[in-house]
Amino acid sequence: MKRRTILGAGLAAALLAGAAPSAFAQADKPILIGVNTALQLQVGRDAVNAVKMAIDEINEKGGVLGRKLEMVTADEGEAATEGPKVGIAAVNKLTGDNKVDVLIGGYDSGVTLAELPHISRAKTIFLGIGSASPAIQAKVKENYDQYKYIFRVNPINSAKQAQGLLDFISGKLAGELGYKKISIIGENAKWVQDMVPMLKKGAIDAGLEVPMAEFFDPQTADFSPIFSKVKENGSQYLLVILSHAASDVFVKQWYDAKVPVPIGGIDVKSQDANFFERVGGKSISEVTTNFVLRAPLTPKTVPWWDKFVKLYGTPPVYTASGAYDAVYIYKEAVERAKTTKTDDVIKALEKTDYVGVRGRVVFDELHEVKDGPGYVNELFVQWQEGGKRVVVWPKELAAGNKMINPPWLQ
Amino acid sequence: MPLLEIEGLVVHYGKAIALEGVTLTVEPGELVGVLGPNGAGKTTLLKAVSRVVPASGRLSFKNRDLGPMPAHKVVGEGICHCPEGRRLFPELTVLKNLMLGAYLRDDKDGIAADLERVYGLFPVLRERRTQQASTLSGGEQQMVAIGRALMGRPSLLLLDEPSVGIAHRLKNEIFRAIRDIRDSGTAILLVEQDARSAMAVADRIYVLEHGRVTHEGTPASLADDDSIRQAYLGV
Amino acid sequence: MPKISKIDLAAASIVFAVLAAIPLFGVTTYTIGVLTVCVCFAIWAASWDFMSGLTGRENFGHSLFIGIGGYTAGFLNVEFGFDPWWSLPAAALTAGVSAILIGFPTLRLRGPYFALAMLSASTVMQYLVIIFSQVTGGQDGLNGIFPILDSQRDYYWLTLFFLLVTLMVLKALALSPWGTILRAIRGDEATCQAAGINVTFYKIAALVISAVFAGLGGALYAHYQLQVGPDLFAVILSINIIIMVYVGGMGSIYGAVGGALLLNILTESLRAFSEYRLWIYTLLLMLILFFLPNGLIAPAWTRIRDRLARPREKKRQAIA
Amino acid sequence: MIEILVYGAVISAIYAMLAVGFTLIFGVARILNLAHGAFYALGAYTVYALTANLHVPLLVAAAIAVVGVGLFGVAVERVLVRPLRRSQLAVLMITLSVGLMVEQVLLLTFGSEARNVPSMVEGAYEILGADISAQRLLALAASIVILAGLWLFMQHTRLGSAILAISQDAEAARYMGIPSDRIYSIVMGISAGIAAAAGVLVAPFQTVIPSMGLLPLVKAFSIVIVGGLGSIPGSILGALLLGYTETLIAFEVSIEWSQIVSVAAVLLTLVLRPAGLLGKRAAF
Amino acid sequence: MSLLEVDNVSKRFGGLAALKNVSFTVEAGEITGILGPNGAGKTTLFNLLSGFLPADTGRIAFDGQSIRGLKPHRIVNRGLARTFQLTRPFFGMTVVENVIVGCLAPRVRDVHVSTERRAREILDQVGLGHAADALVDVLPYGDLRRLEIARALATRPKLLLLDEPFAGLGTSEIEPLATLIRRLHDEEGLTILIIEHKLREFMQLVSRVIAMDFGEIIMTGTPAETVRHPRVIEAYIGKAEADVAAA
Repeated sequence: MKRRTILGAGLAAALLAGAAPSAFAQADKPILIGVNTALQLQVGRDAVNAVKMAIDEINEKGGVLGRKLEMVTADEGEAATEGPKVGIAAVNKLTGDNKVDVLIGGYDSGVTLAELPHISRAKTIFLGIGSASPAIQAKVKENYDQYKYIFRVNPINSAKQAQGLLDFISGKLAGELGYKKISIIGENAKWVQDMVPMLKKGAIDAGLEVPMAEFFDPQTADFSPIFSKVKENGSQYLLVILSHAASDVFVKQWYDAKVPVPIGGIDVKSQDANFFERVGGKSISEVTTNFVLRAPLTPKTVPWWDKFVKLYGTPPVYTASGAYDAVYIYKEAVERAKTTKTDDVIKALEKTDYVGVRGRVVFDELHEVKDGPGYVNELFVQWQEGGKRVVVWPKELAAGNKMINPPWLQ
Repeated sequence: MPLLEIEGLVVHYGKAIALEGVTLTVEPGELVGVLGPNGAGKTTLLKAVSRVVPASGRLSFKNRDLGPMPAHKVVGEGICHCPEGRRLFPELTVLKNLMLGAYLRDDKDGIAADLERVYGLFPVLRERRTQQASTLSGGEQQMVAIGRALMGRPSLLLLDEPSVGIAHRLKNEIFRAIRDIRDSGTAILLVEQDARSAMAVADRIYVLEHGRVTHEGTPASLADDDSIRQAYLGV
Repeated sequence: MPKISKIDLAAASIVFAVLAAIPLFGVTTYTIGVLTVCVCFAIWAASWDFMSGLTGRENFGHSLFIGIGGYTAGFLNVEFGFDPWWSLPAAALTAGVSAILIGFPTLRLRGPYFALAMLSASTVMQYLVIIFSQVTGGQDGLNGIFPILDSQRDYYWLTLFFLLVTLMVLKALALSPWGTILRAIRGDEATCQAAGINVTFYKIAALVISAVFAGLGGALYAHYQLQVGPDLFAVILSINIIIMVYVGGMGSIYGAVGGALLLNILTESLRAFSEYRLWIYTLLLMLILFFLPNGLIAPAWTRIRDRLARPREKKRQAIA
Repeated sequence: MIEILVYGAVISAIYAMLAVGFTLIFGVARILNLAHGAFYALGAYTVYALTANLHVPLLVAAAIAVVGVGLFGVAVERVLVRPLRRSQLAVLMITLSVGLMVEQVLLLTFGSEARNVPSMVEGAYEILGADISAQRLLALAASIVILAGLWLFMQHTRLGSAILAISQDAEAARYMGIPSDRIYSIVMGISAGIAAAAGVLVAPFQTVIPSMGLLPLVKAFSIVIVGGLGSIPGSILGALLLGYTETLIAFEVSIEWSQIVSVAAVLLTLVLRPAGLLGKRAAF
Repeated sequence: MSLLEVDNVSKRFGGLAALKNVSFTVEAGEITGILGPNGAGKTTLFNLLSGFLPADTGRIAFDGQSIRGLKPHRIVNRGLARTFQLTRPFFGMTVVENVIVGCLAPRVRDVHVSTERRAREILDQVGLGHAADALVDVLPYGDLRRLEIARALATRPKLLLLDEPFAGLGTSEIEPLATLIRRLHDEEGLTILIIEHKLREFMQLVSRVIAMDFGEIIMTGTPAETVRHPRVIEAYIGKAEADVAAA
């Protein structure tokens, strides 16, 4: 009997709460930020830490619309072993159970793609900070009403990265350095499989010879056949694209065998600030794309970087900058919309013009972060002596920095 | 005092009864033959003594109870088993097969002496010592098997069907060696289907039938008896 | 011949009624989603147990059929734009056909050799799917599969319905002469032949039936996830299913379902431990494997059933 | 051509080290040890932890790693495998979960990022026109030494003979008074130690991440199936075969296809010759 | 026409000739025994007849049709069933289920007759009716031997091959089983070919003996003739060598 009364009372209260004007009911409730990411991985931990850092800063200054921000995390699991199952459950939990106001996260493109229909079904805003596949934002174009919730703050999508890469090939490699022959390799991931033929064509159009354009399995443990072939075919540069594969194996084996061909491209692990140290300095002269490093890209960059290192003891990996910016972008949008109502916030987000730690963030019609001069930039950064990172391309940002060769080629 | 005393030994293989209460003794230095048709439980008897199959009943050796001992301890007590079908380690050399018989021993000189003794019994093994066991003829393999068991310097040697599948010439040699082993003071419990050969060498004989001892006595006392014929052919 | 007892039936009905009723109690889509995944795993585990638990041939490549089912759904839907309902029969069919093809060369093998052959077959498929990314979507898989039903709750009921169908069919087969023969094959193949049974036929047929339901489950899963990826062919998926059956208790089919529900719910409920989630899961698993070598669900149920049945037996005896 | 020869040799040598231990414990104790890859990973991580955190000299760290992982192998056999040995599937499952456990512990202790184990020797050599790093040559040489050492141990010690004896006829070994349980533990230790040695040698030029044990396990398994479960010469032959096939395909076709080779080889072997190339029996 | 005709059948295992040009016939209604020491090739012969091993050469005809090269289950469905020397029941199943498997052979499967009822009848026939619902795992060994026969009978054979039906039985269990076998022959008119080592019972059971040694048939005759045949005695008791005997 008693239990039924309590149940009844609870039900009535719930109904009342639901019926009351939402603004009134939510006035003192915190705004919930759900972070869906791979919690066991560094990319995930840094993302969580960066969100926490941003939230603490905002809450210290009084929150958003008088409400505090709060974070809930949910593990996306290990894509390689668990597939997208855990990721889908994670967004369902955050949207269904925690009823978060916004999702920030994503790391593996496959998992993110799989999560999209579930995110859109939950009508929750998603600010992507890790996955690079253009297929994600393409959904917004395909079906705006269904996928308008999806934004990408970070990184620049892989197709645009490929554009940057092409620019690097024709401008730097073929242009400034006068190379005639390059080889291209990439791991067996969808976005790379799409990108490599495009790069090959672009390189040939730029007057280069491309004797080799191959894929390898992300689990490849021995790259020596590739190095051997590259050396044999007389390439002057080896362009590499890898994100899930073992970057450290790649550079270690390259360095140890003193492969007489310099390397560079998109190497996601090599984007980490401590990568040079992790591989014992063997990434010397490797060039990789990057979006943030401890340099005055904007006035916010260096202070943010230093504070992160101070708080968490490690330099931030690429998801951290995106996650940090994403919180502020959302905050600003809410403030402009003066509500957390999804549709209004989306409208506000679309008008975002925010200078973050990586550059100026503006979304295009696909809700994709705009790149290029004046926006977020794809930087070509080279590891030089002592683990120093030097921007070598685009030209206007390289500021005359010299691109070095590996020690055995000098 | 008997060397080996078995009383009321019962063995089951799952549900099959192999031994239904066997009682027998072996005196020191005695060669005891166990005869009986296929499936009578002869091999099981030996396996029960070397504790390779679990058994109930009393099993004592040199007045010590074998019941609670694991198989490898029994070898240490001085019971070495030369199993049915020889069971050599096929890819090891003859010498290694022999040396494995002395696995539990540490007396280098003693081992060397016993190796000489085995070579003395079976001179052909000295020539074959570096050959893989599987390349030997059946008779030679049997010699290795007996020699291997002897390398444990047993006070009781369990011999299971040493004559199966062996050419007549070698069979003679093996039985001569068995007698020599007995003469040098090692007691032997010999299980055989070849009744005549066994009776020619044994001091005493037990006849096993359906897991029970049906007859026992000296070879002479059993030779004229129809009981052997009974046990074997049922007529 | 073992009959399904009234207690078994009653328990099964209660479990299904509870499962079916859960969405009515105001749970979120998250819970429904988790349950949908649970039910898909239950279908896979039950179909694994039918073949492997009954015939004693541990199939370490069950994911082959799941993946084939899932990708069939994906291709029909994404590439050819078929109505999603077609996925279900088509997935069952392709999985069944693939079982015939793979069964002939592999079912001669015993023990770990069969296990490994199936494992390799599924891994080869996984690699091929990744390499031929132009057709298969590679690592990212096929995205944009349509839901069969718009409401997640209705879809959950649909999968639950198919679990019920799966269980009824598999259990009916297991209790029929078929099951007797399959269990006999597990006991001793030679004796089976000596009893005039065409062992090869029954082994292949068992694999086909197992594959049909695995494929169906794969399609249901695909239409829940709205995506398929090469992870559906992964060895780890097969192994997870085996672990579920093992924890449930092999050869009973309902135990497999119980194991699948239990472990899936366990994985989800360990979310609170964030990065320690898998560590705790593995630890629990080790404890179960070590201390309950016969599994958890089926032996536990047998014990409960005996306890429930005992008073009645006593009564019957008293009357007699 | 020369490159294929040299690189193939290095890969084959490492594969052989992994496969020999795996096949040994199976041949002797009929244990299909799915924790084999975990031993490999533990070897690499032990060296990393000792050198990077405690600044132990590299060679000392390597020795500690091999011995320590060997002892861990003994413990796994004693505590977890022995009570379950009657059921093949139970052994499979428990060793699998040991493997998963080790991975999780490494992940929680060291994080997901790849760790750097310094090379034991620096530099590179040109052999017949192929550049090859000194560490790889060291791995090649060391694995030959280890395998030769194992061979000598098996051929010339009493314990080695006992191990061979058990693998050839376990029951006959009992008649010799060979205590099989103790031998199983020892063999598990040896097997784990060799796997750890492979991890230690390979770590400097390959990746050191928590899941690093998976691929070597798959390779060892494949090689052993191709060579014949339980056969040591078979596993060495299998290692050469697989190592060279992979290298050949990587050079002549594309490295993309080289990973599929091992699994496809397993499937073909099982279908065409289930006992493997040098295996004696197909069922047990 | 004989029920079973074996003509010049040989089988080698590697270098070992397990059977050398074996020829014999079995007439309908006979109980024929096969006798020989270990390794004589008796079980190999059974394996060839029942299709578990392929014959290298020769002809095996059953009921006038060649059965050489047929799969075991096909041979069973022609009406030739066997038992195994080591009982191989289906563990984890009940006794009646074990027999049902035999009743499910295509040869006897009949949708109109309950296989279970037939199985129970057969169990009654072999004296196992009381244990029908027990798990085979708890059955005493003697009953397992009966079960082995029951399962073979379930396939309604014309010719039954019994491989050492008394092996592993205690003294008290042999006689009733021998009676059962004789009764099956007398009442059902079953033709039986039997291998056995328990010779006393064996000799009383069979009407004709085929004696084998080293893969060859050394003689055929009545039981009385057999035990007096010098080669049988030599094969069984062994030939004492002069020098050993003299010692």
